[in-house]
Amino acid sequence: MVFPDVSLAPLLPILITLLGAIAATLLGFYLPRRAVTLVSMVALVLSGISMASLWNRGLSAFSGSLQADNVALSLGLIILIGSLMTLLVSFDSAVRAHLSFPEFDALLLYAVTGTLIIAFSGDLVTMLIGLEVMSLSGYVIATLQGSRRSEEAGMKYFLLGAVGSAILIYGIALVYGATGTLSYVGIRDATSGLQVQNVGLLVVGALMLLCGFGFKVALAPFHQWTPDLYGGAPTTVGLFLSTVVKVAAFAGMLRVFGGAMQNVPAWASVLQVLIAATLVIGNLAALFQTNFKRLMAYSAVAHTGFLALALLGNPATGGPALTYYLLVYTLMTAAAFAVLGALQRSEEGFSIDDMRGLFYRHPAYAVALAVCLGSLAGLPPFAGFMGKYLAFQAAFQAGYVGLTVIAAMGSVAALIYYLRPAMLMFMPDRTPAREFPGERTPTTAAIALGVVGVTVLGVLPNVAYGLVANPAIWTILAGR
Amino acid sequence: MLLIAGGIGVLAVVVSLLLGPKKPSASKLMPYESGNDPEGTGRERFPVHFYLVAMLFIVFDIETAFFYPLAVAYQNVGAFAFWEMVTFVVLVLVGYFYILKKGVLEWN
Amino acid sequence: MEPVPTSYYIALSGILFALGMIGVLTRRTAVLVFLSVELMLNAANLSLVAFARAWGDLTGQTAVFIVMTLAAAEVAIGLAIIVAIFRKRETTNVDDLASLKG
Amino acid sequence: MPDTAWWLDLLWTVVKGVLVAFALLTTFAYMTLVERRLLARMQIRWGPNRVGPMGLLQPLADAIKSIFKEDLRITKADQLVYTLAPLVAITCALSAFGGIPAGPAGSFFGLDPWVYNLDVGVIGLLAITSMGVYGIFLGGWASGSKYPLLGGLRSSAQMISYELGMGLSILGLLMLVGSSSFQGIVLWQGLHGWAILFQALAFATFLVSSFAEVNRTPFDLPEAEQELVAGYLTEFSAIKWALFQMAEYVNMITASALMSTLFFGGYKGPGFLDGLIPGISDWPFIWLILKIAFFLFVFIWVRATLPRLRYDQLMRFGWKLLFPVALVNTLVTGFYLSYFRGAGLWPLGVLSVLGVVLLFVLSDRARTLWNTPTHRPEAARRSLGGD
Amino acid sequence: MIHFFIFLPVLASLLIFLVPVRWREEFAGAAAGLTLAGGLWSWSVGGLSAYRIDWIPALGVTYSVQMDGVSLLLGIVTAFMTLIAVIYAGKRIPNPGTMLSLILMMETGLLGIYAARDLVLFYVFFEDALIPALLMLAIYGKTHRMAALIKFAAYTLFGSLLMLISIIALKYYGGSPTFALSDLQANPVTGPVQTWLFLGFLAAMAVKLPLFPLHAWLPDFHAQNHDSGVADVMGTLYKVGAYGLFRFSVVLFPDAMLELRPILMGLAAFTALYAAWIAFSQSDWKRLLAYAGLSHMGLVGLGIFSLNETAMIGGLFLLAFQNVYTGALFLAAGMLQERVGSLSTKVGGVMTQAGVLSGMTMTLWFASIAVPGLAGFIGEFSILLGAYQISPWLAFLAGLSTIAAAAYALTAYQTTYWQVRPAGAVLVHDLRDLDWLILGAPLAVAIFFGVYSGPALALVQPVVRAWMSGLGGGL
Repeated sequence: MVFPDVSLAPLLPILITLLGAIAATLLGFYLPRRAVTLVSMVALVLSGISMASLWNRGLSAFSGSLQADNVALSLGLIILIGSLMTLLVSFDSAVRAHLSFPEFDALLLYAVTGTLIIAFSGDLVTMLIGLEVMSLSGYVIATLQGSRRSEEAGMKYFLLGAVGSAILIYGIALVYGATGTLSYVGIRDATSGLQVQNVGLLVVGALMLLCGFGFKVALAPFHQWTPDLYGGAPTTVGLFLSTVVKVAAFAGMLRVFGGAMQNVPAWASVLQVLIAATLVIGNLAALFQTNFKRLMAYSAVAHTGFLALALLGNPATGGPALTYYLLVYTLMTAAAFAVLGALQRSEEGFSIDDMRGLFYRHPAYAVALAVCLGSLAGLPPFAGFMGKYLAFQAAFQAGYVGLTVIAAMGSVAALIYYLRPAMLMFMPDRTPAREFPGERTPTTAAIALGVVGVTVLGVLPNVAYGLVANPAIWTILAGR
Repeated sequence: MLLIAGGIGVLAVVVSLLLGPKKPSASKLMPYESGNDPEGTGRERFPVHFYLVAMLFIVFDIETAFFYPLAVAYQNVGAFAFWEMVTFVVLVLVGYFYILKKGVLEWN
Repeated sequence: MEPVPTSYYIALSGILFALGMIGVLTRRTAVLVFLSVELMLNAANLSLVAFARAWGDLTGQTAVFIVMTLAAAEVAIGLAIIVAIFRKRETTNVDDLASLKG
Repeated sequence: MPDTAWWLDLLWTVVKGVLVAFALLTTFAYMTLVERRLLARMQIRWGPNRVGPMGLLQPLADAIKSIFKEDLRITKADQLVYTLAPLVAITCALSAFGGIPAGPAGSFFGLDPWVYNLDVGVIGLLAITSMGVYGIFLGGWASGSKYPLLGGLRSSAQMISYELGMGLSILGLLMLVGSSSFQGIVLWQGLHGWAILFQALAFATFLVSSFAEVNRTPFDLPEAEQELVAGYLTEFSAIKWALFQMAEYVNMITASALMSTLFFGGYKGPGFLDGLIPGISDWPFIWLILKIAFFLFVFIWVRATLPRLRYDQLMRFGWKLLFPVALVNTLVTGFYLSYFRGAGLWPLGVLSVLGVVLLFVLSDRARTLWNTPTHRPEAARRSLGGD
Repeated sequence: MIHFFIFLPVLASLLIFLVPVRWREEFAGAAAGLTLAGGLWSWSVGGLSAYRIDWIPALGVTYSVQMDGVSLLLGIVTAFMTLIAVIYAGKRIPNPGTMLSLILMMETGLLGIYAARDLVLFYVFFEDALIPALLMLAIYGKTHRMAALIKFAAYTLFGSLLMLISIIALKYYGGSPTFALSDLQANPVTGPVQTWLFLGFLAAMAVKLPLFPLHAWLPDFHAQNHDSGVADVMGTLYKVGAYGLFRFSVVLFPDAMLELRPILMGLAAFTALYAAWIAFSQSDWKRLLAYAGLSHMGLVGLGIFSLNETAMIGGLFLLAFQNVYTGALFLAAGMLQERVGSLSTKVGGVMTQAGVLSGMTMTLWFASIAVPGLAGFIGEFSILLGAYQISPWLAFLAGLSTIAAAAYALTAYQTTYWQVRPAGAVLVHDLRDLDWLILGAPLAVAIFFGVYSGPALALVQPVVRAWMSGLGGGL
């Protein structure tokens, strides 16, 4: 009579979202779609509450394969915020975007479940399950609209995503071969001081994992699908994929590389190169975009570089930096996409020139967007600055000076391409409005959430940073 | 065994190739369409329904595959196994119910 | 009969994986790319099982189960997407999906 | 196994393989004859009785004919696959059988009466048989003609659909036995009695699905002449056609063997006979062959009795009745085993028999499941995504 | 009180949108005046002492501010010029709500820069001031503003991000617990590392000084801004490079500054001369003023870099008061444009119709070209005096720039105000009600401190002395 260690408490956030997803799946046949969306939101909120209740208790289930430590919880909360904003936006834009199926919410929640599993994961297989649940739902969400553009986007996403997963899985296999275990703790202990008999296997495995994650978070040179996806998929979907999914992928990287692999050689230096490439490519490519949506897509790529900087730092400084930056990134990107979704006439988004004089047509939206762009560009007092600052600091203290300088130069370029639309909005212009007219209260709510969050976090970073700053929770990243 | 079985099949084909008469003619080699001349390609798209069935099969077959180890080890695990199974089946049934309502199992 | 050493399995899986990789890089039809991916997955499975035997614990084999499931799910969704696209335009050639460039 | 004799094992394995193969083929040959005669009898007419006494040489004639006939290669066919398909079919069919034990270990002149023995015998066998689908589908596709394509599609869809029912329905059995090797299963039945006693419901589902698996009436839609000529067989002639036929019949034999092994005690005879002749129940081959023969008879019998289902009915039947019933059976067995294991096994048997009875009682209700299609409201909604 | 002094403007800049349109000018004016009053009051009480609390404890970022000495002087000047700008903006720009709000926002940024005693805080204010400046340009700028704007922002951020990195490095290598200036002073970084960090810091400051190779944004910025010199006033105030160097570099990177002194002084002197030379060939008042300001800043830089007490005092003094008269001159240019309709330096004979305007402008120019008895003189003279002790040649070079200044200023002035008014030109009206105040007040300040510079020097000298002693006598 063997009884595995099953304790439901740490599972609660995941279970709630999963139940929400199931409910959305089934209720879709009986309720109108908006009602389903409401149900999903409730599920998300409940899950958030349950997370808050788990704070600082450091529970774990399935003998450590699933751990609800503060890291998981903080990342999970970020994910929930992103998803909530997505749902709010979809409230308005779904019908316009021909996305108004109950399946949309259901799949979204399944994806969220997957992301949460990643954040909570305590061993490679759990992480893998989460990753795949997320990706698979993601593929469908991206394709759901059924338009030519979104189908192409989904196709690209799917093919490259599948390749990424395959590489990732092979990496897992190799790491397992090298260490004989799949749990983070086991790997960490097995690799501490490199008592492994076959380091080569381990290193190759680690690099393959890096490669696979590179696909998921869109590090150059594995980023080709990103702009097409974020630009081609409906804006709501782009919002979701570029925030929540990315957060989750980074959560996985944090767990795997910050926790399990922290004393495995060689991956850090490779990651360094990848980051440099990402910064250069992402920022330069973004400079030449004429469509705001694609601009955002490339900015997402560029930001991957900035975010990954924090990964290079040792967990005690990099972890909190990454978490804070991810939160900020989610807020500002989601808000920017939300504004886009609120104002765009078609799913192609609008060209940057169309934004001229937006301030005089929709002052509130324009200011909000300006705040988001300023934050994305890393201008104080908005939180984006603090995030960049933390990432730089983490990377710098880990000794990557050159990379930090590259990043700084990159953000100069970033400032330029964020500034153009931001300033164009304020340039007086007599041409008639090109935006979608109409009532969009929920979207506005989402935007407000994002903008307020960005501002408050910028002026008082401690509100969020203080929660995660405690280095103790980052030393046990792999688990006890 | 596979080899043997395969061998027998090949043998049969080869033998008949050697012994069988060869009198091909256009009309003899023409695909059969109730006597009419065949129209278009023989491999036109087939109803998407078959794709659906195939995918459903994959999914549910994997689900069955999950059952086997559980089944074999069932009596060693005890009551826990049962609840595990119930959870699993419930999840499967959700999907089943979904496709049922979607009318995938309908053939008109 | 003496058991086959693990390294053989790993070599084989490595070869399979390489083949899959090559397929991904060279093939242009979505379906073929996808098949190559499946090949890679199976390579991973093979090495997982081999390692599991080498280490003599079952984690690897459970992992294989998971991976199989993932593969199946990917097949289901992937084929769905591919079919959807194929029905709209007569090609699944990846290079033809260019209307997003720019 | 001592290392020295590995080549010997190999040799014996080969020999046994060949034996089994030829046994199967012969059985197939005479199966056709028997079937035709029996059907004829049931339909009050003489079957083939010209060639040889009671037409005993008929199969031989058929074989010779099919070998000497011209082997057509259809113009639009994909030649390679076109040739490969029947081979695949027959290969899977033949090799599947080898896993089934015909007697206790070492009872065959000191050899094991089976060709290969896997711990996961059942699963392995299911795997191999289900590979037969490839043969059929490829055959249909490669012909490059419409009827075969549709026929192939239909039969493959049908086979995979019923594969589920098949797979699920033996789960209860596996739970009972706790082993998936035929040896284990047979031995267990030797101890506790035939599994049919406890798994009547499962057997019912299994029987039905195996009928569908081997494309026999009432599920022989692939060869539904009225609708699509001869299904995937349309474009095949001569030996290839023969090979397909072979595959079908061999599968039938295998299915019978499977049923008898899983549910009817396999190669073990009824224990009470040991009273008369000690150890008779352990004699190899006989019992298994008898049981197989019985089931083959059932196959023919059913063919003579039941009408053919419509295709949509077939699919609905598989998905809406077989699948859930098998699932329920699994759950019930599981529940029983985890909570009332102490109470012996017979209540389980009663339960499952009750299940069967229930099915029959409710058959009128149940029939609506697959006869009347349920309407699908989403059809309109999905096309334009607005609520 | 100090927080009130710093954050009152930004508060006002947000509240102003709640005020009915009719009262916005008055509201903004009141806010600016209140701020100035606060500044003067804190002068009367001898500066506001340091205040410090943790901002982000986990990172050792503190919120520590102080308003005394140099900071106070610059702060008061800023507040004063802001008040002037606000008044003029309210009078000149149609529907000025946004502009006023931006001005006030920027004022907070500037005051913060002067008050900050924590490097990260300093950085934050430094960037904050950028945003309203950009918005002014974007909303009220001229046709080619986008290019100017991008240039401006790119230069600024290029520098400031390098500065940010060296700020991070400073704490990291020095091992200081916080970013507060005092702590960083306590755990200094030495050796070649210091030089590198200083270069990073210098990048930002050189852009904002601005120093020769990094000055390209300045002329476009001024040329593209709104005709009324309001935005330019704020832009002039935003040239905080010299202050940053004085406040942070001198104490944090003394060795590096000594090491690089010759190069830096050379650059500064060259900037002064070069700018003056370019200014000579300008035909647009704003560009001319831009280069004039640049030339002044070169002198200021010379003063700071020479690390000599006299020169440094002079530099800071000049920094403070060139804000006054250069700003005023921008406004004067704005008035000229308002009356004549162009900023060209070739419209003749304004003097004949608008005597007072011309007179005041001329006096301001005298201040700008350092005519004794006006505020400019004291600064430039002591700079040259101090610099001479360090390197006579550079001092001489820079000295030439003052002569050049006289040349370009007087030429341009002559072709604009003297000579005859071309026939058929619009009739130029003279100063009106508020214009008196707008030009008069700065002029008064310039004259007052030119004659009696004691109070201002009293603010500057002690700090500089302290720094210098901390530097070990400088040389």
